[in-house]
Amino acid sequence: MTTAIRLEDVHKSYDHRDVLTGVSLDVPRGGKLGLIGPAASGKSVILKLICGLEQPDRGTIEVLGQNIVGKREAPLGDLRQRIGMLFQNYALFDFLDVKGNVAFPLEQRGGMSPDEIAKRVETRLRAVGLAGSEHKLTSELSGGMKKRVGIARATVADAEIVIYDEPSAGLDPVTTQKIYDLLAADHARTHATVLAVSSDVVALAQFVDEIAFLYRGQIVYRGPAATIVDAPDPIVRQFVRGELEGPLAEVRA
Amino acid sequence: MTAYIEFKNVSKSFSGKPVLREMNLAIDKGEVMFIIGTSGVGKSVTIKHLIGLLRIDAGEIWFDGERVDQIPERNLAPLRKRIGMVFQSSTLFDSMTLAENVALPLRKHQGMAHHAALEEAKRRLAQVYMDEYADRYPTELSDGMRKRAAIARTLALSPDVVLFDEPTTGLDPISARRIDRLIRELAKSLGVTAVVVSHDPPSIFGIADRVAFLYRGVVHVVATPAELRASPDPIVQQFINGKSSGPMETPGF
Amino acid sequence: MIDEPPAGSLDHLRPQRDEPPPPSPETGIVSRAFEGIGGGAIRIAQEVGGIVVLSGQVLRALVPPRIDRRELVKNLYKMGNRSVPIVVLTAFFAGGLMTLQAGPFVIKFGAAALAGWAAGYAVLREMGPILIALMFSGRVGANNTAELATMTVTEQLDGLRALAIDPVQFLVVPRVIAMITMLFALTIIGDFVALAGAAIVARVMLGIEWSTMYHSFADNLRPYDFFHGVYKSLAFGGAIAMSSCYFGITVRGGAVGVGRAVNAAVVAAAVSIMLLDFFLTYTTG
Amino acid sequence: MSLFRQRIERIGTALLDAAGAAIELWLVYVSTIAGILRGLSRRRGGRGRPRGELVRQLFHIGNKSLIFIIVTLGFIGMVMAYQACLQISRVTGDFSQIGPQTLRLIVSDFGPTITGMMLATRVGAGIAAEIGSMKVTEQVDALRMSGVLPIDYLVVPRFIASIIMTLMLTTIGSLVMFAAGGLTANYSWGVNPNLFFDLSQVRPRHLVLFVIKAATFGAAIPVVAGFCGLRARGSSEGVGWATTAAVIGSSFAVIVLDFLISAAALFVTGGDL
Repeated sequence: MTTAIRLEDVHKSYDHRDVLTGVSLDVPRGGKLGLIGPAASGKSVILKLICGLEQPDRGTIEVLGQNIVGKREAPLGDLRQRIGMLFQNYALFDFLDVKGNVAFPLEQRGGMSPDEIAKRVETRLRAVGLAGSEHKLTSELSGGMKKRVGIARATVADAEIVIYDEPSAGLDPVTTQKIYDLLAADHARTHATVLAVSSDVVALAQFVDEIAFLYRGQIVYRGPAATIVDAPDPIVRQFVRGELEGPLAEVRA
Repeated sequence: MTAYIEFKNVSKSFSGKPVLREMNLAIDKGEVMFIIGTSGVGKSVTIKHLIGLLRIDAGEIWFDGERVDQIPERNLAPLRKRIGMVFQSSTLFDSMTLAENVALPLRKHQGMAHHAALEEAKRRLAQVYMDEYADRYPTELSDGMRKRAAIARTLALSPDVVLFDEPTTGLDPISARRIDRLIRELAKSLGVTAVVVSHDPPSIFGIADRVAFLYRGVVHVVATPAELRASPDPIVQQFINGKSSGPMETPGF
Repeated sequence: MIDEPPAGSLDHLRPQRDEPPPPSPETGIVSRAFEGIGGGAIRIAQEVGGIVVLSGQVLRALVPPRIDRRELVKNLYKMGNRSVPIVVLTAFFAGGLMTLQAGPFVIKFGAAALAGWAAGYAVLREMGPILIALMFSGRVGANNTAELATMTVTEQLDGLRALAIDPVQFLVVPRVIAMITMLFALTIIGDFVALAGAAIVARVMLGIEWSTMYHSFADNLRPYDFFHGVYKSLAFGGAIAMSSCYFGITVRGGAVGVGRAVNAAVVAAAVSIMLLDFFLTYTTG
Repeated sequence: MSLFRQRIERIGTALLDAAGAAIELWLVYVSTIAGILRGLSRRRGGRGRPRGELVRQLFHIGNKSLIFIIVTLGFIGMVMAYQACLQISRVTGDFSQIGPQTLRLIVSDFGPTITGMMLATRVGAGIAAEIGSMKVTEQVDALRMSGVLPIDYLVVPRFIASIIMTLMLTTIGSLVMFAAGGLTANYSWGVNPNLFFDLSQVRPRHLVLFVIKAATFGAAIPVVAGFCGLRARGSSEGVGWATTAAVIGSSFAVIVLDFLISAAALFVTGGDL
């Protein structure tokens, strides 16, 4: 099974506003795909559909060989344990400390003794440079630290798919690069399939192999990340270079 | 003789953590001054002191030859009419249309009748190319468009200085460059002094006259963008090129 | 970004609301309990102090009445329109409940004339105003707190101050006036609906004729019973408005803070309604 | 489209939404019960259920509401007794029946209802605020990503804790209400305490009503509040909506349930309450 994620003609609308109008996309196993596009074009919606957190109006979605459309919450839950997700605004549990947050996926998956879990959590926290702050509450952390706890939690259970929703949103260039270094180190270790959404195209392009461009509810371009700046498609070029004049219409939420 | 806006030995700390350590900064009339630095270094904190949203612990702040950091809250109205501020979250009222939002300061300060204020508001929105959305509500628009409307509202009182708190953060490349061009245009055509807090390199090197680099609580260096790019200082170079490795401390990481 | 606390004119309103440091482990259970109660008492005193200060600011803004007419009208409409259905339903059930309670009396002693008195009296003086105030506090008070808290958390209040507009005068004063006026009007409407509810339930559940109920109301109830309840609703309106606005504009922390602010506002409103009710009943019974 | 049709349509959609919400609310209740059974049946090594959460909720719902209940019910007890004495003095002047009748009323209705209304405000708003903010900050989605069912993890512990705590708080509240009433009657109207504190009128059926009402309110509040919390959308304004809806929803549930139970009891006992 060479593709980890496959979407086929997926449609999704919210209060009669069509967000996705026929998205087809596949991510090869072990590959790293970036997803970019104008604001409110439905990037985060695709991520939620892949995790089965929401159901599409139409179309088929296959994740790790299983069709997830129409599945009930419990079987979906078991599949989700094989997917790690870094949420855009961190989604850290405010009733647990840092150690509790990172250990949570392992505790829920079961099959590991408490001290095995503790050891695994310890190594993950050291890998993201948070060795000293096990007992800190999420409210005491800076933006960058919350991001790193999110990364540790997403990768602690060695998930076969890892999804990053805007990993560098609101961070300065240096902090952004430090975050992407962590993502690259994780991928080198686990070779998990990666899907990353970002509006910071330059930083994203250095991390992923390929980039897909979502515009008006459909994937209009897909190509190697290295040459995204001079992509053949004029709309993509205008978007990536941030040029004001060009075919890309003024986008309204 | 002090400069148009001047911070003298300004110190500020939050619950014991020092953010500004006797920092000095002088800004001339009519220039576009950028304040840059990594996330969490206290850029936004600096400009909020200028209009009394925060109070400094020590030091002095001068504006147009007059000391402003000791004015009590109830007498700050005249100063706030001369120094406007555009927040990162654009702070429009969701319960009012764009025109009503922009008309609010006109109604409250220039004693305009409601209809006259609405007409003037439409003219102000035209300055930021948003007049066709005058009767729409903020929640129906994209972040970039809300930001432009917020700029129109701040300009309604024709201030001498406008403070921008990370105007392009979180916007996709196209909307970000639109905001940059707008800031540059308004500064030059209206003779407004613009103080912009940002960590977005295309903005910094796109529209800044001068740049103040905030690091470890002090202004590390003040230079034109060209001087900055050529600066031998390793910390400045690491920030500009967004390198994760290097001597730079990142409190926000 | 540093989550620095918004400060300025509202700073003195904002007590240190972060949890007091947990008592050190060595101290015994008893002293820790007292520390807990003491800590709680101090926090409550700070919040009450903050509400009193805000009330002072509202009154100062009212003396030469500089109220934004548009904001007042908008709030009057929004609060009234939104709470009429819930208040009418509550009042109807209140009336019905009072009759249900009086029911056994009536059936045991066959004294139908008592039903009107028992239900009507309890509704007009106590149950009507209190239940309507509680529902109003839940429907309008909580919503107002949530709105103000959301505006504070998204820096809209700082945006107002940056436009040299005082948030207390522009946002809080119109809402306080609107709430007091609305609760007063709704209590009057609610009282009549409650009496109707009492009569209907009496007819349907206890088989008491309409005329008996009407005479029972007319003969036993005095005009002062009606006014007693209605003027109490003015005090309730003030308490709900002040606690609702206070917890709204002194919110701290993101979405979690908004939830906690609304929770605190409804609790404070409920307690002050009960205290005011006792105090006013006792002094002006 | 004529204004009239527009209004009809608006009412129509409102009814449809209300019906949809009612069904969804019922589903939350059913899945909460299912969650309890799942939790009891196969101990998945504590998976899907938070360790120590039940105790934390018992404290959070119970202890934190204790003072609030004592204060509010104390004062309303005093006011009720004062008003009753005032009116009796106008009509017959015979205070002998005040105590027993008040106790009968408190046990069979006022105790559970008013405690329920207060808890609907305090506990309803608290649960909706907590679950609502977890929903808008995507923590609920994060739970689902670890294969946890949100209702099992969030609603079930609060459901059990609320039933237990509502029974206890209603008992305490009713005692305080009655005692405060007795003191007021004695202090301001000279009613002899032995006359007032007389349990003769309270019959076993009243106690049954007391327990049924308290338990029902204790169950309804977390289900309604959890339902509102899980439906929160948007950002901080979503939490505001959820908390407001929960306060109204659970207060209203208390009033309606009280009415239904009281009416049923009246029917079953043929009015001999």
